[in-house]
Amino acid sequence: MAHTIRIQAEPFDAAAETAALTDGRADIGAVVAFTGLCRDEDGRLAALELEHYAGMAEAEIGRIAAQAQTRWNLLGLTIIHRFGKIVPGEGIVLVLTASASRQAAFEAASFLMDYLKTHAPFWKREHLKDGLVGAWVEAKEADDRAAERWR
Amino acid sequence: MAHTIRIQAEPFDAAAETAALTDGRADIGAVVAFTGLCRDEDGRLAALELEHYAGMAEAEIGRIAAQAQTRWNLLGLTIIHRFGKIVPGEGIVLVLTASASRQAAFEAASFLMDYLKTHAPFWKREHLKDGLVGAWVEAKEADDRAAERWR
Amino acid sequence: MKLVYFAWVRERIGRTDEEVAVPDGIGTVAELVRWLRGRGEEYEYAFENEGIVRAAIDHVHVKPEARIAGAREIAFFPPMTGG
Amino acid sequence: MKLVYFAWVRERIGRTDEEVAVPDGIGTVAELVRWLRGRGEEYEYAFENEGIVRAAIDHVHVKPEARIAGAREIAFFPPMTGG
Repeated sequence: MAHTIRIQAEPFDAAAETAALTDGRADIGAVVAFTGLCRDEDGRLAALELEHYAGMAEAEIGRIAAQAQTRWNLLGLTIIHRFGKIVPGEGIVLVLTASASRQAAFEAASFLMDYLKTHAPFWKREHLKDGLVGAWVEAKEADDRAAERWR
Repeated sequence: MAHTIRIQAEPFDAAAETAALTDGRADIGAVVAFTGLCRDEDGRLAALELEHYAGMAEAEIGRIAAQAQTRWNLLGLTIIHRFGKIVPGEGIVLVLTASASRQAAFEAASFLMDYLKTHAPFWKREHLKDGLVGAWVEAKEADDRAAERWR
Repeated sequence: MKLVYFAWVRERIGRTDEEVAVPDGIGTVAELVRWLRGRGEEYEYAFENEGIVRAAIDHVHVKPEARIAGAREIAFFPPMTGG
Repeated sequence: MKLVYFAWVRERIGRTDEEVAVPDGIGTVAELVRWLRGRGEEYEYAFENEGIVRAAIDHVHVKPEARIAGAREIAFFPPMTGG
């Protein structure tokens, strides 16, 4: 099965990506689209800046995608991860999974997000409304635990 | 939190529904969109015909949505279920969940689908390519088990 | 009391709905089903496998032991296959 | 051997990347980190909390005990916060 992986600065269009995955097919029974969005943290945040390790980001997400394809019977898979400055309300990451059955699509999308959070080489820094560059976002132990449950 | 529930014969537009849920907001961190599609069953199927119990369908889906809102911290919830004839490749059901966190959005969407499958008063009948009206689709024990796990 | 039928329950009985005058002494959904089965072979056929056909009273799923007193509409249908 | 740094590891060390000639006897990532810490206070600061900074060899996550022989590019960075 072909998969689409893109690391880009530009916004993504979830509807167009879903159409690219499903149009002209009649074997797909379930599509899960997960969009991770930039929140304004109660109005405190002007933007998130995402630094990434070019080259490794593509390679690591490719490995995570390959794992998902081994574990679940997927008919389509798209992962788009943005880098650079992203303002509140914009999408940061898009994961699309297509399968004959809903369980596979749900589980694969959830697995992919848990692994992207903890394994994909991206780092978020906060830019605050008052013009200050805030702290690097700290990794959450809860995200590590979420990834652990797939072992 | 307001939720949108619609029972309709017409196709739905997942992108427009997602925009309605998220546009102008900066508190949403995660959106899960589940689309259930009509498969052609290896070319055998011309269409699915969905019969429903008007009145109860809206009421029951409203109760399922209320349960999800009690269990998870949702910032938005949309459920659209179609009835009538649906051809392979078309969407049958759309579930959108929005939350601050991805876990809540994933779990609520998965819960909603398990409950829609087993509790929403819809019945599928197959229309075959050879012009025959096929059998009513049988309920799957696996769907009952999937719903059981949320108890 | 109005009875409504869906999917193959509707097809077997041969109608979508009907008004029935339920005799005294029929207190639960299970008793109503037993009474319906005595009304003709189409009902006997629809309810032939005990425990398969589901019921709802006034748009709420109920179990066979649910009381029917005060019900406006009772529905019978196969296990749901939506979603 | 090329070393690359990201996020606050990059900020603390004050550069994005550098070429280093690693002395003989440095066999693992952990040994490389120990050697780097001896190169100046910016390195000492970047690696001050043992076990926090992650490493990758040629784009693959590795543990501190991983061998560095044959590596073209070794990266150091904080725990990832993507997704």
